Amino acid sequence: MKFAIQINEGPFTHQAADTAYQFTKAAIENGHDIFRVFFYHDGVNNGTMYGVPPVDDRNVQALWSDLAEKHDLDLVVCVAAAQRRGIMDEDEAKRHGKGAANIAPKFRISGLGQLIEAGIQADRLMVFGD
Amino acid sequence: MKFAIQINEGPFTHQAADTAYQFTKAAIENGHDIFRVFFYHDGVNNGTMYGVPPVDDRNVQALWSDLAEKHDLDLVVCVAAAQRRGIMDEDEAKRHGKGAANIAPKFRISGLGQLIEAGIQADRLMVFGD
Amino acid sequence: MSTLHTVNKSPFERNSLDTCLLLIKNDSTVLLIEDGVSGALQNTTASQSISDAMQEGVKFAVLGEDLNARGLSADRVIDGISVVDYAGFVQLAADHDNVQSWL
Amino acid sequence: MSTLHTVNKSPFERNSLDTCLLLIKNDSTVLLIEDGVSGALQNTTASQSISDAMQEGVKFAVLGEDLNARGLSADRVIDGISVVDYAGFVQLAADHDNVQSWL
Amino acid sequence: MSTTKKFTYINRKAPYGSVYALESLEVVLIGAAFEQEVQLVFVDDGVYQLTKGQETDGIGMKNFSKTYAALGDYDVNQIYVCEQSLADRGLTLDDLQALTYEDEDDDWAEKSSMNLVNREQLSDLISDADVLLNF
Amino acid sequence: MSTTKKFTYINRKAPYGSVYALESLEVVLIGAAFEQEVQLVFVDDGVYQLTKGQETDGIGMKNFSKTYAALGDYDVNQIYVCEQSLADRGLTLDDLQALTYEDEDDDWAEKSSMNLVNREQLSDLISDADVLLNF
Repeated sequence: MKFAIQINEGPFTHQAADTAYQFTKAAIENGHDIFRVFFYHDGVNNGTMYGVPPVDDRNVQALWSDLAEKHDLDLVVCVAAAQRRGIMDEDEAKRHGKGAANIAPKFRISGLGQLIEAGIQADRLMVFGD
Repeated sequence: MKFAIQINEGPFTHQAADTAYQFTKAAIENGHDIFRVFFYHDGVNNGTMYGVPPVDDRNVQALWSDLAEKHDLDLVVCVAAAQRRGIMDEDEAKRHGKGAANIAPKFRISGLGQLIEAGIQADRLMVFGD
Repeated sequence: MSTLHTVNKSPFERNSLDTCLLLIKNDSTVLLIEDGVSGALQNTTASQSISDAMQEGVKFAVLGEDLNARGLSADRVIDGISVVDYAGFVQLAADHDNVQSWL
Repeated sequence: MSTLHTVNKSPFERNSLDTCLLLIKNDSTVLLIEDGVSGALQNTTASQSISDAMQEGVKFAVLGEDLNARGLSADRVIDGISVVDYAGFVQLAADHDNVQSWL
Repeated sequence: MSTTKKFTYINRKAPYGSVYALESLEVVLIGAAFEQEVQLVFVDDGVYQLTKGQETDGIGMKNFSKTYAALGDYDVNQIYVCEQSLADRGLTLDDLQALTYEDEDDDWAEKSSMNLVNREQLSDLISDADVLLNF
Repeated sequence: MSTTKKFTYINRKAPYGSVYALESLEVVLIGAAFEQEVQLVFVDDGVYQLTKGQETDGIGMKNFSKTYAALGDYDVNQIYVCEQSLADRGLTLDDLQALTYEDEDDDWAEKSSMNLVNREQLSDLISDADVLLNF
């Protein structure tokens, strides 16, 4: 079965990003496909590579990058939400004259159409948020 | 009267950061002092200089920087919360091998002791969050 | 000592206002802000508990800017609740001895 | 069509579970996750509404990982609520026709 | 499987206190280009999204309430409002914007997009959706 | 004004579902160095913070529940738990960690930090605080 995942909350403050990660991992382990993971609202904050959590805590952002690396997941952060919150790739950073990209490996920035497309293409859309 | 302000939420998703800003501005306009504004939890995301909101919307982060510039406010982001969420000054960025600082002008990174001290020194602590 | 209690959540969605009214002292004030302003309106399922608390001596205020944002005009507000602006919010915080935010 | 309803908020704090149970169809399933797992426990102010919905034919499940995190052992869960793991969560989502998240 | 699905937006939060109302509307507008069936449900505090006379200057936030009136032009004309949620909040349909659309199958006659729904109808809307978007 | 104030932490959220419980504890521990009077109130879902037997391996998050037992060593021994909140949730004090401290004024005798409080006592705790920290 093909799942699409929407994540509305950033790492650490709310459990939503953790639950979404655990669900996605379990879906893959049980033979399902992940069509796309779409990060919306504060969820775009999962896409920063600048996070440095304490060593005895999980690194939510890195967990996503690793999972995507291993299973070739499509991690999309909403462009409008990302701009508001300061998540940038090379192009965006250059275009807005900011210091450097801070988007984490395997994440890409795109529009809300990617969420609609995920809804159309996937068998189930799962929304995780607060 | 001396106010201390604590902000638990980032810009845009919850109104807390906006309300805290409006309260702080009104307090200053009415002759009160702001001992310190302490950004905790997702509140540290108010301290990014990478945010680029649409032109017809407010830029919450820049509003804080501007207010601090004008009235010499002490804007402190909690170091542990900031590290988790990828808010860095020059030192932190260098130390953790990240691309560049992304902390906004007039914000500084410090520890939770700054919140306790604010509670001790201020006449009132105002907490804004979700 | 008297306390300013702020409630920023809708009474229809969260238990913040309920707990606030359960634990409040009669000489204190509740200020409704953000999504909490809907609690200030007449003829809702929350109105009675506010009227009851008023009878006990609790004072109520609501942030006008947040009412306006949600299209809720001041003439729908329960009699006896005062509508304040951000400056009034600051003044309320200064006039009470401490502030409890029911987040 | 049958729907999987997920509730991630405490029934003591939010109205999510109430609204969910008001609008749910009898052949559907409610999965309690995150802070919502407290709704699955016996002898709480929320227990009766879940028992009533069960009588109507609504099925209930609770995420064991979230119960364990909060120190709430499975033997305190209301009879008839099944404890599932993340794989069970995935299976529930696959077994129903759509998913409604009461955020 | 047909590529036309029923997208049902469940709006349960008040506007401005959180960004969800605005962002839900953004998805609806973008989604209109995909020519799916679209239904908007306003329940619980979501009914506040449609109130008339929103004025946001005081809180310094963008007033997006006028955008709802444009939904009809995007062929989004299935708006469902929970009657119980309105009643609990002391509101009636008169307090909400009267959203309309022009019916192309009826000589572009202007018709109401607003539907007051009860508990059972809301149940059906959730049950019949292909994709539920929760805000 | 004395520089010793009464810091009262109002904990109303369950652990792990959000970060507030953990972050409240962090402030309390840091705050201990400032030698203020400290009171911890657990009310509403906050009472879940103190449950015994928390096991977080399954959710992949750090288990911080053992840290509460160290509060006594930091001279944080005024712990107030709302009895109504416990009852509403089908819990009793037996379900919570039995936090203790060693009383230096009583030959380091081990004493309980836990106080079950009713509505009126909670009211007083809020009213008497110099600084209320809300989590």
